[in-house]
Amino acid sequence: MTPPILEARGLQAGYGEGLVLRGVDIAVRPGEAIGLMGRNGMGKTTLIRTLLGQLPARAGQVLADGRDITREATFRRAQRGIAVVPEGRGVFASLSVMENLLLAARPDADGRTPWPLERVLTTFPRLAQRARNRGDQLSGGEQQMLAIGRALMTNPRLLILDEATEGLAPLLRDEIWRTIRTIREAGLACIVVDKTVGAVLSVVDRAEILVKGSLVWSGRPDALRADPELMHRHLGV
Amino acid sequence: MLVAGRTGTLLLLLGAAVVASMPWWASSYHLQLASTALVSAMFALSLQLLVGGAGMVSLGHAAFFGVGAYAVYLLPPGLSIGLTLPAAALLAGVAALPVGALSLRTRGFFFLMVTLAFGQMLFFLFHDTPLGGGKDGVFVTRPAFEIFGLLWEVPRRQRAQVLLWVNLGLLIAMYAALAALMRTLFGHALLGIRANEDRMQALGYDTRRIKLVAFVIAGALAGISGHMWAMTEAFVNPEFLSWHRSAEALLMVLLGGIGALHGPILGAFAYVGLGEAATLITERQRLVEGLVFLAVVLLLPKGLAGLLPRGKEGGR
Amino acid sequence: MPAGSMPLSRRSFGALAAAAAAGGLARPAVAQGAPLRIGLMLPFSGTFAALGENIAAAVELYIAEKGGRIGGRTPQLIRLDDESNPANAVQNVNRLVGRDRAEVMIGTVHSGVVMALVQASRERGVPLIIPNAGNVAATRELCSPTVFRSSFSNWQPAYGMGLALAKSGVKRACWVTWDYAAGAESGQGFADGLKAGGGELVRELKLPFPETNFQPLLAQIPGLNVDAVGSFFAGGGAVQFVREYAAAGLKDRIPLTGSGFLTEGVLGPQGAAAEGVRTALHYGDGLDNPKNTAFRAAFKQRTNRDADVYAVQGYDAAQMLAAGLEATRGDPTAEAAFARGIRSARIDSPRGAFTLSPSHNPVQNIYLREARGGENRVIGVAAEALADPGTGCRMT
Amino acid sequence: MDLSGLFAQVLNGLQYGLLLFLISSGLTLIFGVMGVINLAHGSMFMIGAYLAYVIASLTGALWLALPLAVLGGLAMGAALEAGLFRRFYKREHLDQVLLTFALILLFEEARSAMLGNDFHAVPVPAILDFSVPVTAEFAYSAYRLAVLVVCLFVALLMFLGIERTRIGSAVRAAAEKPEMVDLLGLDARRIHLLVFAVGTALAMLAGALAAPLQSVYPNMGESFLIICFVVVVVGGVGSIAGAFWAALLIGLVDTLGKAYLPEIAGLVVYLLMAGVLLWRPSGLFAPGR
Repeated sequence: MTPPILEARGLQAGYGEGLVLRGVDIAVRPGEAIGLMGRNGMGKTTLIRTLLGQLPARAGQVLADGRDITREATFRRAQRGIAVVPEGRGVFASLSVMENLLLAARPDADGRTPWPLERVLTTFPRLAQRARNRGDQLSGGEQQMLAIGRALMTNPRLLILDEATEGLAPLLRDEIWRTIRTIREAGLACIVVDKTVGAVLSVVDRAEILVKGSLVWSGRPDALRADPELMHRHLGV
Repeated sequence: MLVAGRTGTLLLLLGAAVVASMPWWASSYHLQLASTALVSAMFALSLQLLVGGAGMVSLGHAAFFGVGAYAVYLLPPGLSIGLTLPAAALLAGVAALPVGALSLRTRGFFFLMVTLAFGQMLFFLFHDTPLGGGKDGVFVTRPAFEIFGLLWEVPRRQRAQVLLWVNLGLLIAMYAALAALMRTLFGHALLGIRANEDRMQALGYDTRRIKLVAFVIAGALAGISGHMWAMTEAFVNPEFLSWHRSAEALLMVLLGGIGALHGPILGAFAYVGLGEAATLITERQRLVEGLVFLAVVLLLPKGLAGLLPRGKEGGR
Repeated sequence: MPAGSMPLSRRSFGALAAAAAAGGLARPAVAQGAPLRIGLMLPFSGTFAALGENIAAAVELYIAEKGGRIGGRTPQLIRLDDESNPANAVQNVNRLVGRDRAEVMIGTVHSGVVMALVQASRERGVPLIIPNAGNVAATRELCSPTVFRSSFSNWQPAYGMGLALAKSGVKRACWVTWDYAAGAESGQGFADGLKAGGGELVRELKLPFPETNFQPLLAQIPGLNVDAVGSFFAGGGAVQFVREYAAAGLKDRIPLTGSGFLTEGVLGPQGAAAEGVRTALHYGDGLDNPKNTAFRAAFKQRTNRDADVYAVQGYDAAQMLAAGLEATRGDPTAEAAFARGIRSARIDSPRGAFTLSPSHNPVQNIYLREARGGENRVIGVAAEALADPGTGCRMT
Repeated sequence: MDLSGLFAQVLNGLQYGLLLFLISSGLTLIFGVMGVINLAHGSMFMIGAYLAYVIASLTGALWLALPLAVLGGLAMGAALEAGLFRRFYKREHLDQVLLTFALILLFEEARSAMLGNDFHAVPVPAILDFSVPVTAEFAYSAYRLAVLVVCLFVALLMFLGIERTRIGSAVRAAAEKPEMVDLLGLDARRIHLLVFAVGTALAMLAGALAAPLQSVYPNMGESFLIICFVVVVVGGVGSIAGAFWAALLIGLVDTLGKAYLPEIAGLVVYLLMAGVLLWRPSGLFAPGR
């Protein structure tokens, strides 16, 4: 069996003197989609930041394709095919849509480009229309599409989506979820963090629930759906 | 910010006693040098309230030092120090109020640039207008001491030692006052702002106002040190307000250590001593200073205070 | 300066001086033939380093000419580099008088730094001879029995220039300078000189010291409708100003003139732009008198440099010191006699002999010079035996 | 006020402003991208000017100084970034201030040891040593006009490089959201090296260009440094366009202030800055904020 694209073993991390992650084990295999669930402040974003190397690990390991990358710089991890749509989208306001996309363009580790510009623009026709507009001239939904499209331009193997639908109108949310499904069908591995539990469960293969910095539950989406008490206790649904 | 622990306080007191005893064993030149260091220490200490207290790095602090010094020139001569010293503090504080109110609209890098620019503006005010007697500087009459209603002009031969003791007393008073201030709610709030301003705002603190109060207090204290400098040297000039002097004070603060209230005192003595030593060794004083500062920034991020026995955090 | 800001009351100064004379200060061991400690506080680094070196060299030259003894004592020169930095001036003077125990002081070039020397001289009664700095205050409201000047007051050369211009028929002139005391004091001299000759100063154009962005000032000159431009700049600022004045096409239409420092020591870099520029100063090239010829030869031989006005001022400072010491048989603390000695002396200067005015500033000829082929040739006398008015000087 | 005089003053203001732009653009990018305060940026200007002085007095060919200033600036900037500044990006502003203040002292001392402390005039190249009449009564030195043209050309190059190339968009992106640039897999260290090297080269080029206009003298970098900080604050940190327009604005305001409000000339620029801060605390062109 091929090793996971990204894996954490006994990962601990935090800010200042406080510890937020208290030993997390998680693994994403090629083509697999994981929903990272949990209430606010349970450590979802901290876990993502630590996996990406933006926050140093206090203990434990991060591995990519079986190699220890715990101390590797963020940009090198990204070059391994891990892309992220961060919370708040991270669109460059002073760059045009096209510049945002082209800045990220890079073939994958094998030199292939499954996501050339044309494909991204077909996936998000809205972006083609607004190609010359600056990032700060886009609506929230357009920015979100740009952030996802930009992540795809790096031809990743794993896409991490942190709160991809936050603050969007219901119609736009649906559109984002449709796109995520398209991306899933293309065979990309994903980690999805979102507050709309139902939608997350509809696109992922597996759900992981994070409580106070530890994973307390892991399983298939339908198993979670079947346990309202669990959903209520940990997700407030 | 650390306030020196018991051992540290004892060491500081010992140092004060050594300085106080200087008139019995040191030359008048060295008394003057010690006075210079004491006044520099006061100035650096006032800056520490901003830098170590609330994390505000100002490059315009010398402006208030200068205003305090020029207060001696602007006030009628022959007054008692009991009048001129508070007046200098008041004038410097009044100058700090609008500068602080405007500068504190910004943070970080901007704050630094803006304080620098306002400092230069005040510098030009004294440098280019007749207000301060011109760019060459002017002599001032030293304020007199008043004892039971009698003005006492210190005879020339005792002046160096009297000024040394006055400066030492003021430095100790300033240190004690700041140490007490850092233990109040206000001090805790300042340290909270230094740690995380947004959190303090979320907790309902009016952080800009707290910082403004600190800015004005620091300005007034800088004014006191400027007054004492003018009184020690009987000469004021616009260079007192220049940003080089602000940078020097920052160097003293960093040299001593931003984490400790007593840091600037150590830093000021080290700085003055270093300058004196450099003049004895080489003509290239700036070379020595530059290298020492480079070394401090690279190798001694906690400053000299990091070498003293640790005390407890004043803020917790 | 407000009257209330006078540094010391006359009375307390008098008391101090009396105390000093009575032996309150560490008195030099005159009788034992101990060396005379002369503090030379001059810029040996920084913009004015070359000036400081020439002054010091000329002082040494004079001492050497006297066989290494003046006033019956062997001088020991204590050099202290003031870097022309006013911020450190008081501390530097403390070093010189406090640590190194200088008995007399010669210094300095920078007019901000000299204030600290004047103050120390007034407070401690240590005699001071100023070999360059021309701020008028030192021999006006801050004059003192212990402070002497071997150079000039800023007012003097510019007065000469203004007078010479007015006499040559100039009715309207403007003044361009840095916005600082020396510029303003010279400007006053220029205005007074013009007025004395029947002319008028119509405008002062100033820019902050030491900026060299002259264009905004130059562009205003054509609109002023003046017959001549007077200016005070020194060093690199003077180089830049003279060249830009020519480059702006003004030189051929409106003659550029100035206080002598405009072209002093900087004719090389000014090049053709300075050709024909007239200035006034108490010294110049081609000044034909035996003393000057001898002095220039001796200075050249000793230092391998050409003497300049700064060397002359340093040399005369040493002459004045000798005059004072001779009158007191080598005791600079005998204040009244020391001052009387200098005041009554006729200083045999390379610039032409001079005496001191009651406020201790030279009463001297101001020469009119014209820049020709890299020299400031003397072409006449702009003002004869000119004394600084010494306004506000009251010696006790 | 006569119109031809005003025209000459505006020309002066533009020329001064463009020179300020060359220095400020590096300063604003270095802070915008790396978050580091570089007080020693003025020393780079000073070094460029002294380089021009040395080249001109050794070879008599001032133009040689321009490519040398650019190459030397690139090398110097890269060496400083890789050897020193890289360690200070995450340090406190105070440490950065003191590091770069120490560098000012060292650069000035090195200059003093190697070249002395004299004021030196740098001759204008013979081919440009003539004047062009711009108004009936006022002529403008050809060299000054040439500097104006060169600065405009460099500004245009900067604009094209920053606005029209992928590297340029990476720099703008890094100035705006450095962590996002990292997340896209771009090596920020290379961007930092590039920005620092180019910024330093521009400051040295400005120094070399300005040498015949300003003369060379000790501490000459400092007055430019402070006025350039004002430019950066007014323009908005990290914005090349902001630096450009603010530099022109400051150049004009300073020049016209000196010409028409001489009493408060030293203060005008600072008053302008205070006004901008009241109106827009993060500058006129703050990118993406």
